[in-house]
Amino acid sequence: MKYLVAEKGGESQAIGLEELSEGLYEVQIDGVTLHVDAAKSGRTIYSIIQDGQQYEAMAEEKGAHGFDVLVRGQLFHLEAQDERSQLLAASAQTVAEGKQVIEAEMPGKVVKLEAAVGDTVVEGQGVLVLEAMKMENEIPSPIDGIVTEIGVSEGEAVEGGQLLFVVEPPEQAD
Amino acid sequence: MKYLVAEKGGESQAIGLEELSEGLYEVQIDGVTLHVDAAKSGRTIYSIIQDGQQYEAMAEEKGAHGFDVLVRGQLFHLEAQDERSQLLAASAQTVAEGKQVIEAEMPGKVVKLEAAVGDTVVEGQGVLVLEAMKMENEIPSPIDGIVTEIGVSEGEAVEGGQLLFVVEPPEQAD
Amino acid sequence: MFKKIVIANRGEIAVRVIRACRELGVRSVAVYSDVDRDALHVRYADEAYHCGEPRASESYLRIDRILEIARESGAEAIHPGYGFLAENGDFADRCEREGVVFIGPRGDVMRSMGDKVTARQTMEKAGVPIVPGTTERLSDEQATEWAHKIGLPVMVKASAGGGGKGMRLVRAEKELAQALKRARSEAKASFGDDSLYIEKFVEEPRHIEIQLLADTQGNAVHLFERECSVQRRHQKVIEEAPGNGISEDLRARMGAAAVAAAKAVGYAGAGTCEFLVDRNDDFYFLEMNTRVQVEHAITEAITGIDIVKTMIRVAAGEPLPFRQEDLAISGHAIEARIYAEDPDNNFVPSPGQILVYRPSGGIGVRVDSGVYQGAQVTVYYDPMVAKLITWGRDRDEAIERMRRALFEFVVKGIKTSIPFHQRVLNNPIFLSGRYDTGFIDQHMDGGKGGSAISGAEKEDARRVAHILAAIAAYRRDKQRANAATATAPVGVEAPWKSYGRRSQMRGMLR
Amino acid sequence: MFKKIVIANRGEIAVRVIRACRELGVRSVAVYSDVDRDALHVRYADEAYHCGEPRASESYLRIDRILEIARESGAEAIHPGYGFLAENGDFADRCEREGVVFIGPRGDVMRSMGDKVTARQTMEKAGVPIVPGTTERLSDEQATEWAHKIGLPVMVKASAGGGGKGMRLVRAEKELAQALKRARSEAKASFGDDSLYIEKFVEEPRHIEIQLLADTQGNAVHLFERECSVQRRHQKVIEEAPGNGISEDLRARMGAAAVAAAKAVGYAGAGTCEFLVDRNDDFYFLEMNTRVQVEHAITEAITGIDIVKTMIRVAAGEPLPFRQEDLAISGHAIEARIYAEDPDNNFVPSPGQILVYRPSGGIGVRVDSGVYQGAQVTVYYDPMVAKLITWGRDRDEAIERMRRALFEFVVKGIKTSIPFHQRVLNNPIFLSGRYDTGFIDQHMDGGKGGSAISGAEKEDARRVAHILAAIAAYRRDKQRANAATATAPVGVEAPWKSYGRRSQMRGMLR
Repeated sequence: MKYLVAEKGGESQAIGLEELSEGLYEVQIDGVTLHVDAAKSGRTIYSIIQDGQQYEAMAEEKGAHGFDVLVRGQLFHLEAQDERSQLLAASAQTVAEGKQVIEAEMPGKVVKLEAAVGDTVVEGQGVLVLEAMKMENEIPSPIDGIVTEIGVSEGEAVEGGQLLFVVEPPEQAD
Repeated sequence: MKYLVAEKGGESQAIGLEELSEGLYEVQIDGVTLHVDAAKSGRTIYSIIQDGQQYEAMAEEKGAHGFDVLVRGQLFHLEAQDERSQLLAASAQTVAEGKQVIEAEMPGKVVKLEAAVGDTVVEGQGVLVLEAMKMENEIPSPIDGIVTEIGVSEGEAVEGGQLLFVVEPPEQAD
Repeated sequence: MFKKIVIANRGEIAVRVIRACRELGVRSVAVYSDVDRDALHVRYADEAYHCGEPRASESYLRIDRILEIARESGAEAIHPGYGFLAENGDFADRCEREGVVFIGPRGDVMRSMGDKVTARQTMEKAGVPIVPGTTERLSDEQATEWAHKIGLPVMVKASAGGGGKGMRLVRAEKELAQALKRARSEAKASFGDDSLYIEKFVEEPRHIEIQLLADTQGNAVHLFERECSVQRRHQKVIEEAPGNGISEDLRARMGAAAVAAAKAVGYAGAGTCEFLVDRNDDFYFLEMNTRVQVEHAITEAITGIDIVKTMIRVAAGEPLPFRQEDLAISGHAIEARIYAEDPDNNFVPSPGQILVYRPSGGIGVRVDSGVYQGAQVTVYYDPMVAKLITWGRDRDEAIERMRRALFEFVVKGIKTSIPFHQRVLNNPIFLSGRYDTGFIDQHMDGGKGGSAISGAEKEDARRVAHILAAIAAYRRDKQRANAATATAPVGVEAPWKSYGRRSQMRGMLR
Repeated sequence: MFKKIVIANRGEIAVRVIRACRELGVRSVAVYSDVDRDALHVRYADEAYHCGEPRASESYLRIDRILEIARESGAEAIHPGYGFLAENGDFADRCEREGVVFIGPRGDVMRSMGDKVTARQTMEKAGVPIVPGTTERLSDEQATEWAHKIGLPVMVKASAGGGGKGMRLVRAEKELAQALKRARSEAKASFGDDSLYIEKFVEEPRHIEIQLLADTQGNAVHLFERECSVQRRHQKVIEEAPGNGISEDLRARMGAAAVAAAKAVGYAGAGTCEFLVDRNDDFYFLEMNTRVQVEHAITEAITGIDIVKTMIRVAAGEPLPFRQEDLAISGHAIEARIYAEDPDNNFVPSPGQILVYRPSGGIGVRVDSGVYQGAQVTVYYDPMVAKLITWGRDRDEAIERMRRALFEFVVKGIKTSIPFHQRVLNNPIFLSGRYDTGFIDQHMDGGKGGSAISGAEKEDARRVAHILAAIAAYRRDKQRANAATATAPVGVEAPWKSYGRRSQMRGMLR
C-alpha cells in the first residue's frame, strides 16, 4: 500500500507501507526498505523502533488528512493519505487560499477591532484582539486581501466557533 | 430506594438513597438525612463531598454484590444491594462456608506441598507453597476441614485459575 | 498553629498550600467553582465548598462567599495563594474585621505596595534605589510629556499592575499613543484601574528578585535571589536560583535593601522584592509582591526551606525558626512554567481535556501541578498547567536535568509550551548565563526561534514523523473500514470531535 | 566518557540509569522481553533491542544476547542495574574479554563478595568485624551441629544469598530442619546454588549499611549510612538516611571499616557494606552488595550526589569528583518501596494493568518508577512498581512529607503496599526511631497490624465507605438497566473481566 506524505504546503513523497503483523510494518522510503515496530499506548502515543533506534512520538489527527506529529520535541504538520485519494488531497491543501473564514478558537472577549470591513490587509496583519485565558491575542489575517465581513464588535463576548471575520483575496472581493 | 450494606460477615444496615441530580444524592443513614455529592473521575475513583467534608475514595466491584471500598487508606470489604434482592444476598454471603475450592491467582510454581489428601487442617494452616513474582507464598486453608483433593504436585508450574486443592468441612467430607 | 485553613485559590498553588497544610497537620478547606468540582485541589483537600460560577469574578474573587465558607467550615485563617485575592488589601482588612487570619501582610501594607506608584514613593523614602520615572498617575498628555522629559525608550506601566499585565515598551515616538491605549485597556480589564505611570527603560535589564520572609515579631530575612530574565511579553517563563554571575557583594547589598524595604513597611509573611539590574550591576527597585510567588519553589530547592509552611507558621504568630546566618545556598535550581498554549502557533491558549499526563520524575526533579490525566483545562483561568523544577549541584547539572525532565514530560490532548522550553534550554546565550530580559525577543525571535535538537537529529525526526504519519493514516483508514461494526468508546469520541473542530480553526488562523 | 551504554535491566532501575545517561549526554540502549515492549524504560531510551521471552532466564539473564546487543548497537559499556546480572562475576569477566566495559567492580571482586561465605573470610582477614558463625558451606548435618555449637537463635543463610532470599531465622530446635529445607529450595530457585551457612542471630539487630563509591585510581569514599531495619520477611520495605541515633563516632568508625573493606578487595564503582548493629552499638559485617542498591536514592537526597552518574563516570576511568571531606549530610530522607501486593490479604502479589496512576509530587518528593497509567505489571518480575522518596530538613519533616505523599499516591487496577506504609508511618515505635529488624513482626503483627488513621477517623471513613458502596451499587444497577443499549468501551472490558475473576479467587483464598 502506498501513502503520500507532505509537510503542509510542501510537495509529497511516496511511502510504501505493508503491515507484516500487528504493529510491525515494512516501509519503503527514499528507495530503501525498513522494518518499523510501531507500538501504540493510549490514543495517540507511539513507541517507534526502527533499526534499534527508539522514538516516543505522538500523532494527532488534524482534519481530513492532516496529522500533527511530534518527534523529539519537533512538531511536524503533515498531510498523509492513500495514493488513490490524492485528488481529494489536492483540494484539501487549498485551505489556505481563497476566501478565509476566521472563527474563534475558544470563548473570549473582543478587546479591540484593528480593521474595518473594506480595509485592505496583508498576511499576518492584526484584524482584531481577542482576550482569552487572561491573555490578549492578536488575530492576524492569513492572507493578503480585503476584509469583507466582521462578525463581532468591540467588548463583545464570543463563543468558541463563532465567526470573527472574513478576508477575501483582492481579485475575489468585489 | 433502599440499599442494604454490610461488611463481609457482619450484619447489614439499611441506607436510603435518592439521586436528586447527576451525582448528587439524598442519603438516609443512622436515622439522619445527608446530602452527598459523589463526583466520579476515571472508572473507580470518586470525590465525595458531604457537609463540606471531602473524601477521595475508590470503589471496586467484587463479584456479585461485593465492593472493595478504599477511604482514607482504609479498605472495607462490603456487600451492597437493593433491598429486594436481599434473598440473593443471603446465599451470596455463604461463600466462605461449605466446600472450599482453592484456585491459583496467577501463574506460578508449586514449591512444596504441606498437606496430603485426607489430612485434617485448621483455618489458616498452610496447605502448599506457591512461588510467584519471585516470592514464596503459603496458601492456607480458609476453614477447618479435611483436604479432599490436591490438583497439583511439587515443582509443577501452574496457570492462573488452575485448581490447587479442595477442603471440606468435617461433617461434609465422608 | 491553626486547626483549619481555607485556601482561596485553585490549580497548582492551591495544591501547594494544601500539601503544606497536610504536612503541618492543619485541615485544608478547598473552594471550587462550577467547572472545578473535579479539580485536583478539591481531591487533595480535607474539605471542599462550592464558591460560585466559572468566571473568577463570580467565584474565586467573591469576598463575601469566601468569608462565608470560612465561617461555615470554622476555619481560623485564609491562604490566598497568588492572583485572585492575594494582593487585595481590602480583602485582608475584611478578614481582620471578621476575625479570620489573612495569611499575608496587613491590608495597608499591601495597598502601599500593590499600587506601584505609591510603592515607588515609599521605597524612595526608605532609601531603596528606584527606576527613574514618574511617581504619580498620568493622563495620556502628561505621559507623553514625561516620555519626552525622560527620553525614549520608556516603559508604560499600570499603577495597579503586576505579572506583566498592562505594560508596554516604547522605543519610538509613534508607538507611544498605541502603547498607552493598549496598556490602559489591559489594565482596566485586569485590575479595574487604568491609571498608568512611566519609567525610564533600563537597557539590557536583568530581572533579579529577592525572596523575603518576615514574622510578626519584627524579624525579617532574605532567602537570596532568583533570576527571572527569561520573559515573553513581560511574562516570566523560566527562572533560576541563584542568579547568574551575582557576586557575593551584590547579593548582600540587594538582600539588605530588600530587608530594609520589608522593615520600612512593617512587612510580615512571605514577599518578594523585584529589582532591575543593569549592565553595571546597579540595581533599581521594581515592585514588591506581597504574596508567595509562582517561582518560590526554586528558592526552596537551593535553601531547603519550605516557604509556604513558614508563611503559615508566621501567620499563626510563630517567630521565624531560623536567622539569616542559618541560611545558605546549596546548588542551583531552574523552573520551567508549562502553559497550556501552542508555542508553534503564536502561543495561543490551548484549553481542553488532558488525555495523557505523564510528569517527569527521578532525581532532582519536582513537579507542582493542578492537573491529572483526564482533567480539564478550562478557558476561565490562568493557562499554567504545571511547574517543572530541577535541582543540580551546579547550574550545568540543573540544566542537564531540566533537559532530561522536559524530554520525559508528556501532556496530550492540549498543546503545551514544553517544546519552547526545550528550545530555550538549547540556546547558547541562555546556556552562557549572560542574558537579559530582551533574550527571547532578540535571540529567540520572540519565542518562535531556536530548535530543540540539532539539524541532523531534526532530519532524522522528520523521516520518522513522515513514516508515522503514513502509519497513522493507514491505521485510521483500517479503523474506518470496520467503522460500521466498531463503536467508539464512551467519553472518548467527544474530545476528539472538539479537537477536529478546533484544529481546523487553528489551521485557518495559521 | 562513553558514547553509548546498554542497560541490561528493566523497571524503575533501568529508567533510573537511562535518566543518568541522558543527563550525561550518553546514548542509552534498552533491552526488553516480549512482555516489556510497552514498558517505560523502552520509551525513555534512545535505542531498544528485543532480548527474549518473558521469563528472565530467557531474556534479561541471557548473557550472550545482551553482549550481542552491545555489539549490534556499538555500545562501549553495560550497566546491569540491580538483580539479574548485576552481581554475576562471570558476566563481568565475559564483558571484559569481549572488550565491553562492565559498569561495576571486576568479576573476581564480585565473586569474592557475592559468595557470602568467601566474603566473610575476606572481611575477617581485612579486620572488619563479622557476625559469629561458620565460614564454610554446610551439609544439613554440619549445619545442625554448628547450630548447637553457636547456640540458638541462629540465622540460616544461602551462600549465594542476597535480598533476603534463602534466609531463615531459627529460634527453636524443631524449626531447624524445616528452615534448612525451605532456605535451600529458595536458594536453589533464586541463585541456582543451594549451599548454606549459619550465623549467630544478633538480638535486636539494626540493619545499617554504608554507601561506598570508589574509582579505578584507588580512591574510595563513603556517603554515610542508611538504616534498613524495617523489613518484612527479610525484605526491606522502608529505609531512612541517616540512621537513627547513629553517633558521629559510630558513623566514622563504620564508614572507615567500609572503606577499608572496599580497599581490601580493590573495589571500584558503587557498592554497599551492610552491617548489623546490636543494642551495644557494636557492628558486624553482614554482606557487601557490589551494585547500586534499590535504596540508593535516599543517600542521593541527603548528600546531593548522583550515585548512578558517578558510577558511570568512574567506570569510564574518571577519578571521583569529590573527596571524603567534600561530603556532608543535609537533612533526612525516607524511602517507601511500593510493591504490587495486597497488604490486606497476606501480601499476595497483585499483577495486572494499572488503570489509574497518579504519583505524588510537590516539595521534597521524589518518585522513581517503571510504570505509567495503562502499563502492565506482569507476574514474571519483581513486584516493585515505584519508590517513593521524601526529604525533609529533619526526620519529622521527612515523615510528615512521606505521610502526605502516601496520601496523594493513587494506583488503581492493582493492589499496592501503600496502605501498609501508611500504617508504619503511624506506628509510635517507628516514629520514635528506636526500632530493630524485628519491628514488623513484633510491633505490626507481621504487617497486618496497625492502622493508617485514628479510631474516630476510621469510623468516619467506615460511614463514608458504606454510603459509597450503596451509591456504587445504585449506579451499577442503573447502568445494568441500560446495558442493552450501552456498549462497553473497547479495551476497558478486558481488564475488568480479569479483575472479576481474580477478585473472586482472592475471595476464596481469604
